[in-house]
Amino acid sequence: MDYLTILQILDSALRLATPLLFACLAGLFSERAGIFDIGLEGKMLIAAFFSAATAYSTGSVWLGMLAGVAASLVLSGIHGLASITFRGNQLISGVAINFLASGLTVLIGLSWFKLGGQTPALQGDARFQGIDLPFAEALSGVPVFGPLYSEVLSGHTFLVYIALLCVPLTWYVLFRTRFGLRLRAVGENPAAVDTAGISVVGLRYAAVAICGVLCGLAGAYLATGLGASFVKEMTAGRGYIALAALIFAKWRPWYALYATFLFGLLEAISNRYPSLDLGFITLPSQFMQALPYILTVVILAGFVGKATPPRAGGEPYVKER
Amino acid sequence: MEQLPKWADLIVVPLVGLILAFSLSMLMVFATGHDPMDALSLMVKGALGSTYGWGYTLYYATNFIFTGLAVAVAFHASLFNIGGEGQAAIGGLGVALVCLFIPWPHWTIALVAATAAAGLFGALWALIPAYLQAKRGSHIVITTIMFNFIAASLLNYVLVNKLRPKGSMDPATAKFPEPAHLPSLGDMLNAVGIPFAKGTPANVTLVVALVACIFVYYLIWRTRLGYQLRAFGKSQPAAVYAGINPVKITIITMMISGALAGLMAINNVMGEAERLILGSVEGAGFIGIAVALMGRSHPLGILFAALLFGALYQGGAELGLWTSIPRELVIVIQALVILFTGALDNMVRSMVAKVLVRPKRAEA
Amino acid sequence: DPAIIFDLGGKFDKSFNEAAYNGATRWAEETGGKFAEVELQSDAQREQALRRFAEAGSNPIVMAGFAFGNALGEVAGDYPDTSFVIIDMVVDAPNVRSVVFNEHEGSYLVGYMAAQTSKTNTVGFIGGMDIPLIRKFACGYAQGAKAANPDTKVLSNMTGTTGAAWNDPVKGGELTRAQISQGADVVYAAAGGTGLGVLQTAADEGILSIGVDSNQNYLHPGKVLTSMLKRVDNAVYNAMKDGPGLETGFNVMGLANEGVGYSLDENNADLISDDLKATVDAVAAKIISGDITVHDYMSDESCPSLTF
Amino acid sequence: MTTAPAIELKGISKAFGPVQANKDISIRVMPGTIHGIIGENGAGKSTLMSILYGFYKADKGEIYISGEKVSIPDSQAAIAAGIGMVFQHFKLVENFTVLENVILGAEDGALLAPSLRKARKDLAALAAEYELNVDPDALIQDIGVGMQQRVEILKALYRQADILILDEPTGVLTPAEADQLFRILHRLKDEGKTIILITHKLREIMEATDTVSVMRRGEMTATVKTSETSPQALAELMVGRKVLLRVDKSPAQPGEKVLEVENLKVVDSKGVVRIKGISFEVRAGEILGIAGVAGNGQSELLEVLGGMRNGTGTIRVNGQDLDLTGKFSDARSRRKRGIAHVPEDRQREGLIMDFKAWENTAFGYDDDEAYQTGLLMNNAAIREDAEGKIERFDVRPANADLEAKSFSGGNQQKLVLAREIERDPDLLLVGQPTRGVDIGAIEFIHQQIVALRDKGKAILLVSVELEEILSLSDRIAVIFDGQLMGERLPAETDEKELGLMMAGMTGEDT
Ligand SMILES: Nc1ncnc2c1ncn2[C@@H]1O[C@H](COP(=O)(O)OP(=O)(O)OP(=O)(O)O)[C@@H](O)[C@H]1O
Ligand SMILES: Nc1ncnc2c1ncn2[C@@H]1O[C@H](COP(=O)(O)OP(=O)(O)OP(=O)(O)O)[C@@H](O)[C@H]1O
Ligand SMILES: [Mg+2]
Ligand SMILES: [Mg+2]
Repeated sequence: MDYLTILQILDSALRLATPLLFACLAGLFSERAGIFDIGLEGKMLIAAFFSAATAYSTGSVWLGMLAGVAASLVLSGIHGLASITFRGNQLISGVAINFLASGLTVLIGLSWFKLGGQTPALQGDARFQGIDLPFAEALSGVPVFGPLYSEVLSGHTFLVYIALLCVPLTWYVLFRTRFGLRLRAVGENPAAVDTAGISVVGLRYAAVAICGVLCGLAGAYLATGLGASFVKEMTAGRGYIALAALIFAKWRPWYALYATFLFGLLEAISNRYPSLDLGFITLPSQFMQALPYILTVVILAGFVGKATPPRAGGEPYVKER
Repeated sequence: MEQLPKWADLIVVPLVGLILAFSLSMLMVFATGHDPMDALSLMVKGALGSTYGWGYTLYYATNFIFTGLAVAVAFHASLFNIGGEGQAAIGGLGVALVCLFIPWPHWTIALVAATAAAGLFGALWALIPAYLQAKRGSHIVITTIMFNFIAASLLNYVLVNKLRPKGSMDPATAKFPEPAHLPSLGDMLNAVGIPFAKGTPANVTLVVALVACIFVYYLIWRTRLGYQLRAFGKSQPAAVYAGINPVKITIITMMISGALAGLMAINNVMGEAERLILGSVEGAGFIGIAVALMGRSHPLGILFAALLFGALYQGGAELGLWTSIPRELVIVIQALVILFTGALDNMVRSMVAKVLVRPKRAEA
Repeated sequence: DPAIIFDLGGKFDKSFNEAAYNGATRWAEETGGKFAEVELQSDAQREQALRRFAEAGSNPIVMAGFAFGNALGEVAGDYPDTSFVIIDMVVDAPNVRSVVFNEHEGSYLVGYMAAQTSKTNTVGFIGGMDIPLIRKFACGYAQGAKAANPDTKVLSNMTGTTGAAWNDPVKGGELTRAQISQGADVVYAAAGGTGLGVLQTAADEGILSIGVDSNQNYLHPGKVLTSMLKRVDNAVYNAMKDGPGLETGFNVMGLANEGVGYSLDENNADLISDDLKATVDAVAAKIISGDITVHDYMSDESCPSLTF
Repeated sequence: MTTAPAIELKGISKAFGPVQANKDISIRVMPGTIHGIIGENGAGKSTLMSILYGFYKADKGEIYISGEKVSIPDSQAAIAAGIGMVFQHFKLVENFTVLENVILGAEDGALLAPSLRKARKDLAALAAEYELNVDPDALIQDIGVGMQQRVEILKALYRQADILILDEPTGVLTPAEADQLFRILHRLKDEGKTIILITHKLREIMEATDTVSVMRRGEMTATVKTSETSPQALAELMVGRKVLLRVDKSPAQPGEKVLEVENLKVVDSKGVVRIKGISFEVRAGEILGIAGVAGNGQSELLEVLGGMRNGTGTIRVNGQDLDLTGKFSDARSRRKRGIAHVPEDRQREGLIMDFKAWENTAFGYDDDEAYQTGLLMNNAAIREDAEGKIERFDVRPANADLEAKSFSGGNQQKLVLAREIERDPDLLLVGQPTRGVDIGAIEFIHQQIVALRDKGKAILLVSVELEEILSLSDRIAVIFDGQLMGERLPAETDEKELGLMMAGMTGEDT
């Protein structure tokens, strides 16, 4: 494997990791506040649809992105209503949201575009274009680092950089601001927050809303950044992988980056080597397809210790019965 | 929260939830330019209006009972088994191997063997995640998700490269030999003089599913193992205090859970398709989560929830056959049913309470 | 009235099922007739749909997909007065017409074109779910490419092992990039909705792509080299036109009877030189005449030019 | 009267569903005083205070602060009105630092850094002023309960509370810690702050308060000046009958050695040595009390003996070695060897809070022959057994179908005790048997333990309550830092000496 191949794989890994990273950070905000969310998948999906649909109709990818975020926020609202206001089961609510998104996107898509639930292909300003980072061209000659910069880091769409920026931002918000302190507290011990005179409900809604925004960006990236249209079920289980990455990352922002990048990397590698001839044995393609998942299990078993979720996670806050 | 009489909690609240879900869905039907009443009656009649409809409803319900029970058993021990999809798929592999390579004299014996194989394969597929959770603390949610993907790849390999009859396009095994075919519910009921539509996929596995419900009920509430796993699920420190081995209980619980998911394969693989096809689980593992949650992890609740989802599937199929309403509408209905009867049940409850409790107070 | 049953992928899968749907609508538009249709959600519904349509008097009943083979085998005998048409599978019954396509021949042609067009001597194939049918496409394609230029490197990827592999344009795009980074400058997608991502990425990255089943040239004019046509639409159209009591038996749709082929229209006219067209047509003629035999992956489940 | 009361509650009522927790309660607390509230478990004390703090909303009634009517819909309003509360179950975020817990909800500005800086300074000042030293950067989960309580008090002071409510503050404190708490409270009082103190301990009421109110079954039955009443009188007001304030027991008659511990060492999962080679024995018919400040190894000792944790060394029961590391080093095997265990934390370990009372009576003994019918458990037998236990141990309410969590702490403890004592074990391990339990229940629990001793059983008692150790034990050993500091006979020692030993001074030093 030469250097260029490695760079290409890293490049691909970064692209593949981006939607996972958005979703993972989304889940991080929600779960840090004590609201479990297995509805990441659904929120990404509906955002993908509305961003593509709006971008197509208006010709503006920015409006598309906003629409995607808004749609995802609506589902977040439902999740909040069910799990915060009405203290319902958060897992059930998440499952319902996944089904809802999966059905609604196609249903609405069919009646709007008559294309079998797909949106028409996006062109020009209706999709995100790659951004060349400054000096990418100039630096590409520099040994080792140059290609790394110009091949791997440069040339991605706007949202990739936003996702990367979200990592330090999330870290900062969570650990360096008042809001973050309260958010983490409400996921650990809502009674402490309540008796400190802060609204548990308000905080949790805020967290769920942030989760909605980030899922919205994840969906928008899938449909208008990586792809150029909505295709039904196009999230293809990425919400679940993001959830796995979140646990993997032990609910921490930087670890979330590493975990999602690892998933992206493993997928990129298995894309690159559809079947692997080891000389004495040829690993079949199905094995290579499963490799990212197998490696995840191996890493999890071998190197990652017990992950303790936020203590109040999954439980509605009930003070009087 | 308002106190409701038990009957209202058990019957009125879910019913109102269902009505809400269907009202919203029908609004959507109307919005897409179809007649909601037609659609509704088509669904209900299609699913429950004839023995033919029941034959399909019960078939789907059988699948969901197994996966629902699987999720529920793990839930009682505080383990979230999202791996039903993979366990059921691997259970199918067990059924296929047993049915294809061993000549059975009679379906009854084949059924017993297939049940054992399906359970064993499902249990083994749950074993590794269980072991990793118990010994290494690897989160069971991640590992079971991963094992779903791995199962899909394994099955793909087996069906595309190994078990597929030469020259067949279909990534599927050959048809099982005749003695390994299970009698359908129609055959069985007709034999005892009860008229029931033939040619529907519901089969003798339904009986196995009902037995599984009873088994799980006894397991959870009447056996020592059940006692221990519930105690473990409620409080791990307390379990240690009582001398319950966390590793052992995690592994046993997950294997039972996996076995139940695996048993689904006797219904869809042996009972219906009579061969193993790729992707035969068709999401039933995930529906099982909803079924278990809605059924409050109780076998009786699971039975009803599974019937509800089975009816939705069959009603949706009828809708697809006779109208141009897109099949995705059924998914939306499912979502709304889960939402209103499962997640927003407290909202429905307080609505019901407003109607039921207020007037009584006024009287008092 | 006739009826048509679509496979689990749904009638708008942008390739196979959609081609069938197009054939049916063309018939409906031309004749003003009506047809019943259903998209399946579950394997158990195959037999159900067949029986329900048969009982409701639909005739003929067309089904798109090899997966119907078993169900039809069970059902056909029970409705001797109904004609059935199954595509991509052979079912031996007096009232069944089985239509199969020589996808390997069509794929051979586009593979040949790909290799002729490639400047890097590297061409790619991206399949959807890893099933034998898709390997058949890949195998024909690789043979064509090697025939055009024995030095051609053929890259091949399958998207996945579950049904999600048909609907993952993002992964399709990423696979395309992976192939591009290995030098591919023409990629052939046989992957349903995933293929849209392949074609899109190819267009974005400035290489050529090849569509499948329907004519997909219009999706990215000037950037899709051609499409491997599999005239499922014609098969459906003909079946509906022939109506009840249609001629049953075994229909092979190959190059000879224009069941498969490649597309040439205003969108790709500039990409295909007269030379290339002449060469390819000559190859086609040789296949038809039997001078060239294209190995069918299904015949012995192996491929001389590609390993899976 | 010249000054307005700091707090005046008028006609407060509160119901939780069918339970009337507070019935038409009125109370006045004058500024600059310490006002005690006592009452049996479930009398409604915590509820009343939670209403004052805005945690619960009253169904009826009015609240006046310094003579002005206020409405307290939430804790924010209570804090604004100058009220601070230290809850019975602390409201701290376990994996936050002390500093973070203190500023939570009282931050200055959107960024944390300035708030933390200011709080660090203020905390240092408060610490100096009130002897409230805590490490501001320690995680709550790493510090003892005494420290955690200081954090709760600091939280209130940091918010400049004038009125401080403490709900059972000494339940988990050592005598020294409790003494210090009262010194602080007095200092706060001297500064003019008003303090409401809820406790089950009459001694504390007598020593610390100016006035005292008694609650019973949701009602306020009396409010008196402390100087004008006596412990006996208060106890009677509370329970509604005469109670015995001392344990009534005859001298021990020690028999054979039942438990022998030799050179026991315990290392925890983090590699910290918790028990550093201790040896002792307990004979039949005697109670050995282990005194010590929480966290000095007594929990680990009980856990090793109870089979919940591995150790090294030798432990013999009735002359036979126990397996300390291998296959039989688990709680079930211990029970088979005649060891019963009343754990320190009844809610976390001793009971499954979501199980019904009757299910809990089989907890740990679910393999008992009497509880089986073939493959199944004989639920009818377990229930019958449970009903008997509930009756004999006077668990209230006497309803075996209630979940454990719906019993008060005292009654939960009776459930555990009934289960373990009625097994007729050779050796009973008891940890903190009366933590947070009211006077009536304490009396009963002590009687049961003594009765078991009188049947000739060996009892190992671990408690942080010196009073309890002194009145219940036949011999007392003091544990400090994983080592035994020496043994005393109760008649020949006192709280002062034991207190010194608990702080690490050996018998010789004193
Ligand atoms: N959150 C709650 N929900 C329902 N009922 C409650 C709640 N809190 C208290 N109760 C009920 O109110 C009554 C009074 O409880 P409270 O906690 O005020 O008693 P207490 O006097 O503080 O008892 P203790 O001495 O045990 O602390 C209890 O009997 C209980 O039934
Ligand atoms: N959230 C709640 N829901 C229902 N009942 C409650 C709740 N919290 C407390 N109670 C009830 O309040 C009563 C006393 O509650 P509290 O928590 O003060 O008891 P406790 O401190 O454990 O008792 P003790 O003083 O005996 O240790 C109990 O009967 C308990 O069941
Ligand atoms: Mg209390
Ligand atoms: Mg209490």
